[in-house]
Amino acid sequence: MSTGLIFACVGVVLFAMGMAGVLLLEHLLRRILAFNLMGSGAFLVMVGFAQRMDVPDPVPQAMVLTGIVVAVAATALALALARRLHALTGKYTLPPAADD
Amino acid sequence: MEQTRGAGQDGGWFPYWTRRFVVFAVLWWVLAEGRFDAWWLGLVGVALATWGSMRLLPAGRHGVSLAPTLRFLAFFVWNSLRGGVQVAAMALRPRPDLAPALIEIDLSHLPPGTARVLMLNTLGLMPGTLGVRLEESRLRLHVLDARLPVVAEARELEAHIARLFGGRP
Amino acid sequence: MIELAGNLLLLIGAFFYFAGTVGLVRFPDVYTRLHALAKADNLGLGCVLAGLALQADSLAAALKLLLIWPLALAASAAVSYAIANRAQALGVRPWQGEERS
Amino acid sequence: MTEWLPWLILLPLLWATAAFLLGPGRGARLAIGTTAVQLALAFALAFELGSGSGAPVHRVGGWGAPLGIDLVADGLSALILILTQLVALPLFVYARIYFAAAAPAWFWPLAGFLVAGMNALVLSADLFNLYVTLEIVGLAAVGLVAMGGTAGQLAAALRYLLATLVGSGMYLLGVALVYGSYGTVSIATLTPLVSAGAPLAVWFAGGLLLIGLMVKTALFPFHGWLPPAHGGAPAPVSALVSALVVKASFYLILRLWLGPFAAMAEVAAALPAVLGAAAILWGSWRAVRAQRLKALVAWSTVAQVGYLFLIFPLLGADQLALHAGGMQVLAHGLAKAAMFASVGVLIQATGRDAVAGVAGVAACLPLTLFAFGLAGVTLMGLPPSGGFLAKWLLIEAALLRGRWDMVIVVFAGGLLAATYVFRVLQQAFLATPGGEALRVDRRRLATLEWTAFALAVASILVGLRGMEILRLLGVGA
Amino acid sequence: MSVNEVLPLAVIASSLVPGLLIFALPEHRVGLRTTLNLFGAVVKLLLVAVLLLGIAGGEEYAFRYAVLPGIDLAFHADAFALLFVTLSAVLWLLTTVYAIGYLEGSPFRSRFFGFFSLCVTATMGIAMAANLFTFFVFYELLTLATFPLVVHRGTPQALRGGRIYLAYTLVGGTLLLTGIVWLNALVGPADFAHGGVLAGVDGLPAWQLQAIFALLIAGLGVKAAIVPLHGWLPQAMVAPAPVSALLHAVAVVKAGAFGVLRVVYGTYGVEFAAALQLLAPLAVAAAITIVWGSLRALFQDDLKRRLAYSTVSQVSYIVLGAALAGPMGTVGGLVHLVHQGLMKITLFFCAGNYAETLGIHKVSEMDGAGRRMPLTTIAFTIGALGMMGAPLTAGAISKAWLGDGATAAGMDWVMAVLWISSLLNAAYFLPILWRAWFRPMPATWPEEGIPASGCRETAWLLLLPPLATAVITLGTGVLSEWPGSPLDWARLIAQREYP
Amino acid sequence: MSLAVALFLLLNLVAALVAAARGPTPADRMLTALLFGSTGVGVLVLLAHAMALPSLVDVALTLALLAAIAGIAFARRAWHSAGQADD
Amino acid sequence: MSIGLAFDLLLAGALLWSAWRTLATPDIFRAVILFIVFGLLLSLAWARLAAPDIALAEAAIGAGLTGALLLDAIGVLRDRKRP
Repeated sequence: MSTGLIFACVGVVLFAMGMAGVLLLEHLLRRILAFNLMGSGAFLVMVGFAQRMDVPDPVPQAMVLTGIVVAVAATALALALARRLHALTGKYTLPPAADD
Repeated sequence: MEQTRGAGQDGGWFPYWTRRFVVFAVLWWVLAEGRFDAWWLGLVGVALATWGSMRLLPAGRHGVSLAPTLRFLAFFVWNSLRGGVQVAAMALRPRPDLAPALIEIDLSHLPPGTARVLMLNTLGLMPGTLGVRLEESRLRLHVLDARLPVVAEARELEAHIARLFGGRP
Repeated sequence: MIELAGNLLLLIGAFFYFAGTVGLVRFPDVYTRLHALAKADNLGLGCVLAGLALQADSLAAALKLLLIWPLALAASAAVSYAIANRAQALGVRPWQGEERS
Repeated sequence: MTEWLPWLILLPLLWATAAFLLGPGRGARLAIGTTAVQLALAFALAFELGSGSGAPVHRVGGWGAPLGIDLVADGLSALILILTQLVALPLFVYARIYFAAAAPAWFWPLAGFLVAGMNALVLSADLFNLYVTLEIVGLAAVGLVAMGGTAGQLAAALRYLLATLVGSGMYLLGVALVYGSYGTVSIATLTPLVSAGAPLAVWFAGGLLLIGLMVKTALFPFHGWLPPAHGGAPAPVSALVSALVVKASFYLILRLWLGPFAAMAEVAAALPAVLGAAAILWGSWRAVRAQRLKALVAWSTVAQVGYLFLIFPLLGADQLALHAGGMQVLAHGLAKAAMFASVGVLIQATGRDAVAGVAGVAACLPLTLFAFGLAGVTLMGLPPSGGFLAKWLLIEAALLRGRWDMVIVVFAGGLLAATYVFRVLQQAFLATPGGEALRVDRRRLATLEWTAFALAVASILVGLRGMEILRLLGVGA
Repeated sequence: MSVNEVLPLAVIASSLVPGLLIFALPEHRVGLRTTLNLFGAVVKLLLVAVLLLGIAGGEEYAFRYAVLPGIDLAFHADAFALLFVTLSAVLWLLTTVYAIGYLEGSPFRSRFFGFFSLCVTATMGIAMAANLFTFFVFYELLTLATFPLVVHRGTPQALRGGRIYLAYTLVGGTLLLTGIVWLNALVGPADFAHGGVLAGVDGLPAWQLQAIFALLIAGLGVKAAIVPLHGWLPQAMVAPAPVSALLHAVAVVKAGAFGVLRVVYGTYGVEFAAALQLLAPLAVAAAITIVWGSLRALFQDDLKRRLAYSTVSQVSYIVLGAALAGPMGTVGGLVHLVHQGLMKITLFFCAGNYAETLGIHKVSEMDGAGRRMPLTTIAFTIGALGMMGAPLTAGAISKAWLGDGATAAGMDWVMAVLWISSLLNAAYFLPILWRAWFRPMPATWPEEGIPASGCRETAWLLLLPPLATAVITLGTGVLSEWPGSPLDWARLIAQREYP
Repeated sequence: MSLAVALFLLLNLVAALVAAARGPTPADRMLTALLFGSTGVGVLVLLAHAMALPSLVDVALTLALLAAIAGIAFARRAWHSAGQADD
Repeated sequence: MSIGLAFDLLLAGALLWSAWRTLATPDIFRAVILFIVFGLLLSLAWARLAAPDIALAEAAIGAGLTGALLLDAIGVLRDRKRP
């Protein structure tokens, strides 16, 4: 079992955990944390799975670097929104949707 | 070396900023692991760092001389080794035998500012002491074992630092 | 010879790290644990760095490794002071031994 | 010609940045002017493609795959490019007036990034660049939805954000598995590689890509985020995101389905169609029941997205279903923009967002009502609109394959659409509750009315230019 | 583009363009609006005249525009199309005049006349459609354009009527579209042709063709108000009188009936349809509708509702004519398309006059109306007698040809249906006439009001159109053998259909 | 050799993390900051040597700096009560 | 079992454990700290995957910046709670 494969597997589990967290948790900050876990999982798979024969590959690494920047941007946006919502409602949870 | 200290402004043929420049250049060389493939970037960085340091810390007021520095370093390395061994011994003893206490010492012999902060931080790495609070010249310390001669050691450190900053012990 | 010395230093470093961890687990309160971490771990790091510097390919690489130490020390000192300071500001009383508490 | 392909991405980025530097609420004129140029570029691209010079490739900075960024255009992408600029241009004119009173902080920069992201998305040629552009579009859209700043809008934006992030996360994992399996993310390189006998990881990747994009397209069980987000945002924003953003991920599904994953697609074609059918029925039903105008239109988007997914089991050599999909994307984009725009006018005029509130509007805002009605005609799939052609092609494809179930769903959806569209129209013909005429500032609303009307007319005219559109769709496909 | 291509488009544009211009007009520009309306109507009539002369001289007027591969928006002004075009153009002019008078001073006239013109545009498109696709496009356009007219008054009843109208017509449109697309998928795109297009295609499964026929007829039957798809028609009576005239005579039900004829003659071909055993059920449906409509009419007190059920009944004569599968029946059906339009529009004009001038809405309020409004009542009488099939009227011609057709087809039971229907017609029209002419006037009318610009009876603009249509009704009856009469034209078409 | 030491350090790190993260006071969790400053850097330089990836030393340098900043930010901004458990 | 493998497995376990605790722990403050710990462990994992650039980015952006943003957001929460 190579390093790449181990971390690819970890990535898959992380992704699943993170996704479950985003979907199931209530607290917004926690959901944002979960999203980050999910993203990290996908990044690990991207690099780990590509170098499962333990030959470093620069292409997925470059992709992950880009991906991290995107993820941080998304996190920053989510946090900004969550804080505004918190300032207005005093809560870090989403109110029930009123969609009609 | 003693003569050059503070002479930077006079514009002698070995101006003060050259020393900083050399220090930064060596630092860059180390960081670049001895490679020169990005030397122009390093040159720019070193120049900027020198300029910045001259602006932020004008020469003369914080001049540090070499010999006391080396002596201080030796003292420090030896004592941090002692500190590490001591703490390791305490931790690994079958029955941890601690006698913690808070004590206060007076730092009025040291010039305010950098020197006191250095004292505070260094104490954190010395055997048995940990700075908790620095107020004016009063430094509150947490000691692991009040039975050890911590105050004496602190005074010794104070003396080293005072020499480092060119003051009397 | 140098390699042997380097490896020895690595082992010593590992030992100090271990001691620090034991201290973290066994020491009674936040101040004492800070002692353990700040001193033992940093010593461990120093030994490890020295050990690796001995085995480094070039002088520059060795110096770079050694450069980490002061940085880590400064960081460690500053952080442990910050934590201790905050702890006492929040009124955390130092442990005074079982019989006295 | 390919030299100016990057300008379709750079221009919106430039004016977005300029608008950002100019400060909140400014930069409208620049945006409108530049979008007009972009529209011209998009049309020029379409003509170039139509003249048979094949799919152009532009390597940004002269780098090739895998590290460089290739820009590729074919008929489908040209079509989406035209749609994007064609929707954006009138909506920007609309937004300039709509936001005149209370300029929201960053509409123009965000809109610029949205358009840039859309354009980059349709021109991207590899899975990872597509991921990045998809995220840019998604984040810009979330920012736009949140722009109003009320608690409801923020909650809707967060819901939207989390959904879109889950979707793109799944997409990203799929890309990771694809790259790990084949060592490339270029769509063109992948297409011959992936076969029905591919390893399990690739199948898994295909599923992840598909589901992730379905989430972003708000297909039926994943649609929960859409109505509050699209129904809660300011009207120009709703129009922009409803017309364009969900299309971006659908476009991507189509690309993958027709390209690399064609071999696998046959196995799973039933699933999107079933979900699409459910979306049509459920979305339409909720639109029929909706009490707020914008909620009604937003639920209608859920339903209309369903039509797009009906095409998957019908794709085949005769191209009917593909043509239906392309036509529906175009027609719905324009019609939905028109509908949100006209609903925006109705809300501004009546002062509230309620279906019950539009009574008496027929008397004072006939043009807006007309625009709403024309857009509704497209959504219902009545002739001579683009929606009608889409529906015609779809039904024909379904009948050729004996899929009566689909025919029934399509027609049920059309009738439900008629129900919710005419609910609003009927209400508008009623007298106001008090009996007195509604007082509106028609001069202020005139620009809004006319832009909404222009969009609605465009959605009808699409139906008369079917030949050109289908010919364009065929280029490089 | 040659002149022969432009002319059909010009016929459509002659109402489309004024319609769109009228939409943009401010409410108070009465004069300009009237001018545009009448100008459009007159231009259309002139164009139609040109077309009629051309077709009589053997010219071909056709235009086509590809919308999708293989699917064209195609117009072909053949003799059959011109029959419907002429009827609609003439009646449109009269209805426009009537509507101008009827709506004088009421709000939202720009909207009204805009949609009014769109309706006629759609009707022209339906008439000249050269294939089912084009037919459907305009068929749905007609639905959309009539809806605002039905709900024009904006009252809850009007909205309810509009809702029911939409529900029926949109479902009908859906069925029709299904049939059209299915057919298209089966045999590809095909224009209407004499003798049908399907007969020439081999190997088509009969059951599919039968199913498609059922779908098409069901879809068209909604607008043609074939029982049980007729429910919307009486509900739509809430609309203003000119709209009723439009629905019943000029556009909507006619479009349905015309569509049935197009499907039977142009798509399937009479013989092929008969071979598929499609026409007998159609005849039965038509017969049921004829009797049922008349029966229901008998029990309506509301005048316009009685007329509406009468329409349900009468329109199916046209369908019946097609179902008889012979030249005689064809002529009867075709000519009734024109005759029913003329008679029914007369009746609705008159009903509108009664309602506007005297506030009469019910049959039971008609006592003495003939003495108060003699001219209107004379027109009404002519229309009603025509409906009954009284000698010398247009209705008599239709019924005679239909009867002959039934005999020729060997469907004697149809004769019985025609007789029953005529009796029922008499039963629900004669009491009205009796009340109007022979009962004394009441002391006060429900709601009397004479428009400013009128004679003692009512406004000129309201009076002239029914008089004109009444005269034409008489004329077509009396002079039916003249060249150029509807009967003559119908025979010409039938000749081409049965070579 | 260095990899073995790295493994040992990681074990230490994990053990200490578990202890620190378990509490009971927030202060104990604060210690993770310190822990990463020293142990994380140690692991990284050892990995750099073991995997012959000198650029990992740069990561170690950065981590040493960051650990300081993060630790101080922890202490200053996020630690508000001395209670036994968090509120 | 080689040392490298043991290292990887231990790191993997630590990663999963910290991720799980991040999501499962009842206190949000604790969760954020665990998340930062996770980020730092992850940067070790990147180091093991021979991706120093990502390790650096993860340590700086992933753990550092995100952690700071999150702590700031929690600070708001705590500030409001205190009078």
